[in-house]
Amino acid sequence: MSNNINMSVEIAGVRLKNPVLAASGTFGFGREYSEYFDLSLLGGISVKGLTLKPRKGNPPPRIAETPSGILNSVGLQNPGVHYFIENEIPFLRKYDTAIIANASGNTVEEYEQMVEILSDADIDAIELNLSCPNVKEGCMSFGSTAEGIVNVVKRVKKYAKKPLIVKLTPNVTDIVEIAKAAEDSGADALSLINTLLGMAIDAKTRKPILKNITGGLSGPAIKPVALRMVYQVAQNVKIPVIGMGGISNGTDAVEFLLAGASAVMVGTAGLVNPYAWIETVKGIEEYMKETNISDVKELIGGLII
Amino acid sequence: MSNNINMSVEIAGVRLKNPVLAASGTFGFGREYSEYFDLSLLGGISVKGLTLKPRKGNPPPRIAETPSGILNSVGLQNPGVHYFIENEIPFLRKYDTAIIANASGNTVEEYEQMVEILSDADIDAIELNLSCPNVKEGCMSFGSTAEGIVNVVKRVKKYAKKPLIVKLTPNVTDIVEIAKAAEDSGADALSLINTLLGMAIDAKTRKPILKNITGGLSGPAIKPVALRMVYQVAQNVKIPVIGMGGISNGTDAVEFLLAGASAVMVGTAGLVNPYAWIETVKGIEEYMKETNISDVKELIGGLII
Amino acid sequence: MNLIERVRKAERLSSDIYLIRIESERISSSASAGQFVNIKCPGPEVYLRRPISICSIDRSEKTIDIVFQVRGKGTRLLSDIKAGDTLDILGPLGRGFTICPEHKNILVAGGGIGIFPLLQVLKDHPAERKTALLGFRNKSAVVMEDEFNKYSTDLKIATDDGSYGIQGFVTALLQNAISEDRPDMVYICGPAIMMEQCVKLLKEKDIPCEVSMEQRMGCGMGACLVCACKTRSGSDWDYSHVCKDGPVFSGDRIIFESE
Amino acid sequence: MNLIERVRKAERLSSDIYLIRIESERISSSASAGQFVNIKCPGPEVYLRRPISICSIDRSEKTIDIVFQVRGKGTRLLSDIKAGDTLDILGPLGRGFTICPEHKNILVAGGGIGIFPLLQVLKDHPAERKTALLGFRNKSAVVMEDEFNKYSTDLKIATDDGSYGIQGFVTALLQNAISEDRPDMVYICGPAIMMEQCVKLLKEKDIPCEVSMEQRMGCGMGACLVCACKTRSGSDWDYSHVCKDGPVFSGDRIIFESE
Ligand SMILES: Cc1cc2nc3c(=O)[nH]c(=O)nc-3n(C[C@H](O)[C@H](O)[C@H](O)COP(=O)(O)OP(=O)(O)OC[C@H]3O[C@@H](n4cnc5c(N)ncnc54)[C@H](O)[C@@H]3O)c2cc1C
Ligand SMILES: Cc1cc2nc3c(=O)[nH]c(=O)nc-3n(C[C@H](O)[C@H](O)[C@H](O)COP(=O)(O)OP(=O)(O)OC[C@H]3O[C@@H](n4cnc5c(N)ncnc54)[C@H](O)[C@@H]3O)c2cc1C
Ligand SMILES: Cc1cc2nc3c(=O)[nH]c(=O)nc-3n(C[C@H](O)[C@H](O)[C@H](O)COP(=O)(O)O)c2cc1C
Ligand SMILES: Cc1cc2nc3c(=O)[nH]c(=O)nc-3n(C[C@H](O)[C@H](O)[C@H](O)COP(=O)(O)O)c2cc1C
Ligand code: FES
Ligand code: FES
Repeated sequence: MSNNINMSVEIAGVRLKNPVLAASGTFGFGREYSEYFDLSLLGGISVKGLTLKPRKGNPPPRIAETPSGILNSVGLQNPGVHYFIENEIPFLRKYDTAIIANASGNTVEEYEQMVEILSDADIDAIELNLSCPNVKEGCMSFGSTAEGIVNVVKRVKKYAKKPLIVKLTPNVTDIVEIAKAAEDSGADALSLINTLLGMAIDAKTRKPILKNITGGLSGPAIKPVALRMVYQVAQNVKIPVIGMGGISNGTDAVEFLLAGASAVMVGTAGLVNPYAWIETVKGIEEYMKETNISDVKELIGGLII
Repeated sequence: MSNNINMSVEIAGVRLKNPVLAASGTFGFGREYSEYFDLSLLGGISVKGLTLKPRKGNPPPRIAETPSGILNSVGLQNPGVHYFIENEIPFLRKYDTAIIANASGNTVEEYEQMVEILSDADIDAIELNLSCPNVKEGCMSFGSTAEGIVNVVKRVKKYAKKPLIVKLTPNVTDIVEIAKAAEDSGADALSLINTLLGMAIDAKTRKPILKNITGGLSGPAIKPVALRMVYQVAQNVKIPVIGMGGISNGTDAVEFLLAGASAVMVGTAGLVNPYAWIETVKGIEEYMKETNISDVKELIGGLII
Repeated sequence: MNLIERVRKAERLSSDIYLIRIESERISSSASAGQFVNIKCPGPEVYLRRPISICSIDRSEKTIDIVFQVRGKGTRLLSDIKAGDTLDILGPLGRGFTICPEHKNILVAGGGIGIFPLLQVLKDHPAERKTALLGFRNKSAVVMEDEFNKYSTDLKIATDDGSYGIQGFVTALLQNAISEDRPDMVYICGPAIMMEQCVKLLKEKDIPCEVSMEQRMGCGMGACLVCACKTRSGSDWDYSHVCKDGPVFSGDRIIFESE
Repeated sequence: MNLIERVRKAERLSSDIYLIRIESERISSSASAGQFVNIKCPGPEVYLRRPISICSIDRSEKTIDIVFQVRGKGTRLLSDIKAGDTLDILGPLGRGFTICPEHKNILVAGGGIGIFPLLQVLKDHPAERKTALLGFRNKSAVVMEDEFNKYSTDLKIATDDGSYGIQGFVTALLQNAISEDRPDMVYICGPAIMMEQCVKLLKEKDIPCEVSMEQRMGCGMGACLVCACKTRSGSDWDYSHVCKDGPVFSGDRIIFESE
């Protein structure tokens, strides 16, 4: 876009052309949105959460609208990591954007296998999802205690030949403790936040709206919680933080960068506005022009207290 | 209002004429809103959070607007429990509504003294605030672990001659564990949720909007999290639960009752609409008429799974 | 990147049914019968878009019509739209009805708001015989009778209470229709229970059919995977996605709730 | 329980300043100079009400005027309001300016959007001499000159860049004015730094003054305690609340930021 503006950032050795990534689970494997804009405009794409074997996911309804947000209970429906490697990476690699493989497991062994398999795939980084609230086993149960984090991250680290981003759940008492545990166990970067566990009820039918009863809250509603956690974590770890939660435009993204995020992800906003991802990139650029900043890295942690 | 509709509920031995209460900190001591409607229309009032000595609270700005919600960092500004007893109870007692004294302390000893003092005052129940995110010492630090809860509740229980409602913070990994700890330690009822810890940043000035940096998130944005926690807790404790978080009208209130709350509190919504409290009462009545329910108690826990 | 289109006409068809005619070269030029649009309802407290079927396409006038019932917040806001207003609208989306020129005798069966996506099938299909079977709650709920009359060769209406047309459900109309005359293809849209019964009836007679499914949606384009719908997949089953694999599915692919 | 009022007139006064005239018996009959209203801005993504001072009251026509600058989302939405629209509006709220009939010589000093609440003081005050000192950024920011001219006996305008009136700040105008002629009372509203300096100047001369404070608000009526403002309380200090104890305070009560 503009020549005198440097939008690139680096996360755990991966150079991103700009700090805006698509959040896992909201962007599929990119195919759908490639009809709306050039995927090369994005800093990166975190693909739909992958598991070792294909997963059917949870029964519908899987989405509920809430004030300035949504609840989802997809439950990691995905075609499995092997399908991804064979069928989706070749498509994504046609674009000049970082590919981040979002990986989940039911057991520590599964996490190990996922990381081993993905380490040999043509991707840029692995995002370990230790935070999905919509599946019974694994995932959030590993991510909601420091011991759980240490246990998984230390063990998968041995298999990791790609940068390891650990994605944190916000459903914890002390996010800083969890973040430090991940850092100490070998995470190369952190991403936060995943969704807040929530619920919606239809007073007319007297039933929960989601068949799964509870689901993960995302969208603008959670932005204040996300910003707070990103701020707290960025103050307390040395590894880079990828911030997300309710980002809908450039101003929101700038707030996360100021709070200490080195990059951001946009998720739910894109479900409503398919251009949210690229508008966020443009919005950051506009902010930089207005405020005479030539390098986006100057914004990172630039909060004035 | 209508004769054939029974709106009354009982919380820990306190009969409420209807299940709608004003949430602590949003209703002052009732004086302001008494100019807008008859306070006797309310089931009860949880007054502004009290401490042993007067507190000045935090520096301004103390409020930020967020998507479908607000952040506040009032920090328990209040004239002290003695002033309350002398000057505010006589005013409130002119109305036929339950008075709930919301009490905080910096130390366990202060909580004990508060409960001792309030036990001799002309109030209906004590709401122990173990969940305020806006003060450095005490409060949330007691409320965010089961041990903290046990420690405070067990000790104050000895001094309690009034029903003891324990108010829980949502900023925890496992709300059920916390709720059970409160129940086991002698709580007569639970109220939840207090605010979620959040933050807002002004991209223009690059500063946090709140002088206190972080604040408590409330309003419709948090309703899904509140509903989920109330549902989880109500399934797992025997004592009554008072639900709150983002309730703005009768439909919202009905959702909380269905999820298992025996009564609800309305807070933030009233800052925007001063009639939110009484409109919520009317809204529940209308729902009951439309669905042919004559006793509001039939709604409690009436969720169909 | 422009999703904003102008409203040419907004009309109330019955107590709670509204028609909006939208000027859109983008949508009208590529849409086919059975596809839908995803609309941002202008107003507070509505976050997600709302999926609404395309009821009618006028390719020369470059407009599409949507017809909807007021159900909640979003559709209430939409009902306030006036001619000249603009709408933020994604589409056309999804997989529409299959129109096979070899079919000479087709039938559409719609219940309630399910009738709307069927109109364009009648308009676009080259079949000689086009039967339309429509079911409504009661007389005052009957809408678009003239349009369906115009584009069908045979129109039958049923109401639950018999206040208009025949008393009973569309399924009864369908049972009669297929016992008299075997259609080459049946297009169905309506409440899940009605679609399920129709599909069952047709299966017994081995008549192919397509159904248009509904599910709560996010993106509307296949990325978020929330709009799951149980479908047969060999001897197993899978979740397909209404917004991309559908909303129209072959009747025999759907696994209905009660199965 | 009705807070809904009709807009009689909506007018743009300068590039970013708008006037709205609201028909309200409720508000106009009880409002006094310096009080404010709390307005629900009609549109998405604005949750809280917005506090705006009452600029002018017409008690016979039963209207009030508010004048505001577009600052963010809420005021942008308000700027779209048209005559005939309705607004959900709480008020009158707060403690207004003290009008002492014994005072014969008063002065109002306003900076930027701070000038608006001062107009009604001039209109209501029975003093013989009424000086108005107004500060603006530049010439194009100057608004309501005629109105202030009409209700004052002496009007002076300063602009930061000298493009209109005298070059400089309102504080300079005030310094001159009080050195020539000692007012009985001064009413001040503007940016915090301007108010602080004015109060300091006046304190030196022992001239009483009132200031109108701003703070982010919730309820607007004294219940939520968010709108804190540091005030003297004996030898100690306390947080008063702008919405109820103010927005107008005696100048010597306020503890300004830099103290
Ligand atoms: C592919 C498709 C085509 C449709 N075509 C039409 C049509 O032509 N005419 C018509 O009247 N209606 C149609 N519907 C149903 C229509 O989408 C819902 O009535 C509408 O979304 C309700 O929104 P609301 O805000 O009024 O209700 P609310 O209950 O307030 O909506 C809350 C949320 O639930 C979703 N939702 C509620 N009901 C439904 C439903 N039945 N199906 C899907 N999502 C729902 C909304 O989209 C929203 O996200 C269609 C639905 C789908 C999936
Ligand atoms: C007692 C009082 C009287 C006022 N009178 C006037 C007036 O007559 N004319 C006028 O133009 N402005 C006046 N203001 C300022 C006006 O309230 C703000 O400009 C307005 O709230 C900004 O809202 P926004 O949505 O456009 O901005 P945003 O920045 O989007 O608002 C976000 C939030 O911050 C609050 N906020 C932002 N700026 C201010 C501010 N300066 N003071 C208080 N809250 C703020 C908003 O109310 C809202 O809650 C007054 C403020 C107060 C407290
Ligand atoms: C429909 C949906 C599906 C999601 N699936 C995943 C997933 O598979 N893996 C994951 O790590 N996060 C998943 N998330 C969480 C998002 O990546 C993101 O952390 C969260 O939604 C907050 O960001 P947002 O508010 O911008 O959406 C999903 C979110 C949504 C809305
Ligand atoms: C301005 C403000 C002040 C509050 N002060 C208190 C308090 O003193 N004690 C307390 O227990 N909760 C306090 N709360 C929390 C509310 O009582 C309530 O738990 C929370 O706001 C969620 O409900 P709501 O979304 O309906 O506001 C306060 C909330 C707000 C918005
Ligand atoms: S709505 Fe997103 S996949 Fe169907
Ligand atoms: S805004 Fe609530 S006390 Fe002032």
